[in-house]
Amino acid sequence: MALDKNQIAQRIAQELEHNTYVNLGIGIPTLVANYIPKGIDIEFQSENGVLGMGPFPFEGDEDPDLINAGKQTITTLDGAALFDSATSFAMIRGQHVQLTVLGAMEVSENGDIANWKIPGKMVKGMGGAMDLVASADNIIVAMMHTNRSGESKILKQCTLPITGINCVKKVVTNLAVLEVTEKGFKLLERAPGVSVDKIKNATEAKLIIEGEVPEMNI
Amino acid sequence: MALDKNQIAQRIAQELEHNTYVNLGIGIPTLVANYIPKGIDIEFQSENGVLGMGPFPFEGDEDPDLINAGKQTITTLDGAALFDSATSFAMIRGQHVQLTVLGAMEVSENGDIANWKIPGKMVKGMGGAMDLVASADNIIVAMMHTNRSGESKILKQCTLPITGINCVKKVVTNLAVLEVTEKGFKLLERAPGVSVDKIKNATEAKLIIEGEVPEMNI
Amino acid sequence: MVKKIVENVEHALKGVESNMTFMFGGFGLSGIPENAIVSLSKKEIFGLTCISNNAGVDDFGLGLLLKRKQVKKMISSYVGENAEFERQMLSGELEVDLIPQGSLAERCRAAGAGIPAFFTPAGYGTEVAKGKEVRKYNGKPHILETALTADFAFVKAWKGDTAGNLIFKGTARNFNPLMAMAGRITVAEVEELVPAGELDPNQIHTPGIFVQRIFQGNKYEKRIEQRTVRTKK
Amino acid sequence: MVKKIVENVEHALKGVESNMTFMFGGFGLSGIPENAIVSLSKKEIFGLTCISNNAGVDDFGLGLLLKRKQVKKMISSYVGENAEFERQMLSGELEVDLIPQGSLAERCRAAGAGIPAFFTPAGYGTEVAKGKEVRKYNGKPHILETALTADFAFVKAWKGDTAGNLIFKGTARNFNPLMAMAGRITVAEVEELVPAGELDPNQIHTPGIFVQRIFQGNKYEKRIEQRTVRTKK
Repeated sequence: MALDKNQIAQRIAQELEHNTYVNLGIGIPTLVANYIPKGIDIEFQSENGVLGMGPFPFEGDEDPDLINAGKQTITTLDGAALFDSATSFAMIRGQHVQLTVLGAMEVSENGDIANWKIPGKMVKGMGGAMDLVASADNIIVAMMHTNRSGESKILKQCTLPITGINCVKKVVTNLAVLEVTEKGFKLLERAPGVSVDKIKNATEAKLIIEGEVPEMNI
Repeated sequence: MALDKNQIAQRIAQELEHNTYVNLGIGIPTLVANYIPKGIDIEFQSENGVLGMGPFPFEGDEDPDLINAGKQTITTLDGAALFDSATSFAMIRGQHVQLTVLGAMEVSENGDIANWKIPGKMVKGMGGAMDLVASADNIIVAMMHTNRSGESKILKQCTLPITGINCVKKVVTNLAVLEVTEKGFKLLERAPGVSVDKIKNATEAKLIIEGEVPEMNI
Repeated sequence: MVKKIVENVEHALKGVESNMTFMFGGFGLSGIPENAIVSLSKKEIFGLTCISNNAGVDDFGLGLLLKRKQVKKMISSYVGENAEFERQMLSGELEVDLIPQGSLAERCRAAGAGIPAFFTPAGYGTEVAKGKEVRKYNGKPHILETALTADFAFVKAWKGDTAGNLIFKGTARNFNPLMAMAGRITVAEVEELVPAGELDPNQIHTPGIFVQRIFQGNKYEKRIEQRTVRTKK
Repeated sequence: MVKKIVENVEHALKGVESNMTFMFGGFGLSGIPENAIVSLSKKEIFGLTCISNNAGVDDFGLGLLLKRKQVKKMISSYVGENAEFERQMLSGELEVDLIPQGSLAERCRAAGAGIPAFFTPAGYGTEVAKGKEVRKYNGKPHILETALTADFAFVKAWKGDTAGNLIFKGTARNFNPLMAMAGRITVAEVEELVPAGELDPNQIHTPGIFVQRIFQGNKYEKRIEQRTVRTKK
């Protein structure tokens, strides 16, 4: 069974390391916050200027002066700090944020990512994505393995305008966990009940497969 | 009569413009704060991180956490703000501080200033002086016209290692007020009772003298 | 003390003209200078270049200037939620320069700090890097970005004093302090204006030196774009 | 929450070694990390490169490290009031790199902000510019300065919390927030350490992400270099 969005988030949450700062992008990445493993202390950074982001507010407690990068109303936790956009991107560019999780339209086998622009369509802009992918030591992409037409988003080379080069370290999709290695995508895990062949068929890029590929633990 | 240090400061205070921010260097420049003309609103910036600096504290009120760039204990006035050194020099470099008054060992006729280093002697460092002289739109030098050996400090060319080039706009000494023009030093005013000849004799650089040179109004 | 207080938004806007470059603080609709924007949208000024992280929505924020076609060019990082913006952009009426959000913030700060240019890794290898100098530091390629200035910067704070000192609230701080630094004339509007001396000098976010004019806004709508809540257990 | 609290200064200094580069916050003797300095001055570590605006006085601040000849090189803007420093410098025992104060501050911030280099007008035409690239912006020559990093940054704040958030007091802030950003390991000592949640998130000067270890100092002498007062009328 392919994973749903919540399960992708759940699998990514297993990558979280104790005592680290994490920036979650819009969409599936946001859901990762719901699955932090026990004993793992994490602080979430949002690039519009908050560290120590908490859950959504209770109804009636929404504050227009307290939002995340997706413009959603949020809360802060004990130990939170607020700051301006230059300081926020100083944290990101200066590699103080250890992990960035974000969505993508395409990822290529050398770790390029395309997630901001489709030529001919309305372009909304890159927001903070270009700063994030150019900076973080560890970048995990959360996305569906194929697009709505069934075409692979895991490619030899990106076809869309790219957001950053050589930056993605891991990709977690509804079908598989892939690591970006010097030789290309290595298939680390498959979704429960999804065969290696099914993943191969859904992948344009070459997959490196070593021995038995275990199922994800979801 | 040549001016004393307080009178030099008093003359410089006449240059202060309403509603401006001013950085005063160590020594004679510090004394300028005692002679702000009536009706002129000024805020003093100190590069170690304060805007709206007030007078020295009353005895017993000294706070080791509140000093100026000369490491003297100070106070703050209503409307003051405190900030870090990068923000402080952002104000300076970004030309938000309109006037800098500082001392010098030598000034040359193209507006170069030397005030930080004497070869062979212990060098204390430039502190903020290089940032200040490279940045401010208006720089006034406060100093004695000659050094202790009676040699002119108003020169065709600086002999000491310079702090900044083409930056000084005006020099106020114990003998004269000089403007740095494209053609060199123009003698604007002389100290009360001090003759033009006396100033000429004390000046190595060529002086531009147009018509009658008025006495300072001290 | 240098006094920055002006009577109202009209006095604060003195000198705005067609074809000028304006900066607007805010992220989405949070922390935008609502009163300045509404007043600007009623003036006969056109051909504006607007630097702002976002472009408002159709009937609020910079959407008001876009609707009256006062804007010639937008410099932003994300311009999502605005149908009229999309129409003008796709039809070619509106020039749009999209730049990475971190570079936008740093370029504003740089202008205010007298730093004309700096190297950043953001955008290397992408179309953002076109025509820009590339240099490697610590083995990693960086591109050279330049400072962004504006004739006017419009910012919004929570509290301010008559000396121009500003305190922001929550994430409504965002680009406001950086644009305050960058504006040749910075106009700050605040929810609450107090006499100098009432704010703790240790808690000022933007020192008054960066602000040329300050006024208390008439009212603040403070719209929420994505109201998200959880239910009480 | 990411916890930063360590038991005491000894735990905070874990990993310091000879030949490392250290940064020290403070301006003159104001805002210096007194406890870290005293502990470092008792360790058998030598050949240090110290980045600090000033060099302390003979028997306090960095003077303690200088006296034991632990310092190989000082990177500072002003190193006035220290006789032993002067002796070592003139005899050639001590390397000294003097850089403009604003460039020092900005170079620390740049390191912390992932900006490897920037242009500044400070020092153009002087010996500080030797060997540095010059470029004109707006008709004015600027020189290229690079980021300054350190193995450890030692900073001192007024209040801090267990998440590493810092609040400074008065002009004791100075270089501390910038060096906190620049240190690979930043050690913050505070006069008062409180549980996370007690400080207002809106009033944090240095967010905890820039701090790796925090402890409450045993005592603070807080010497005044130039006690200046006026007499009551």
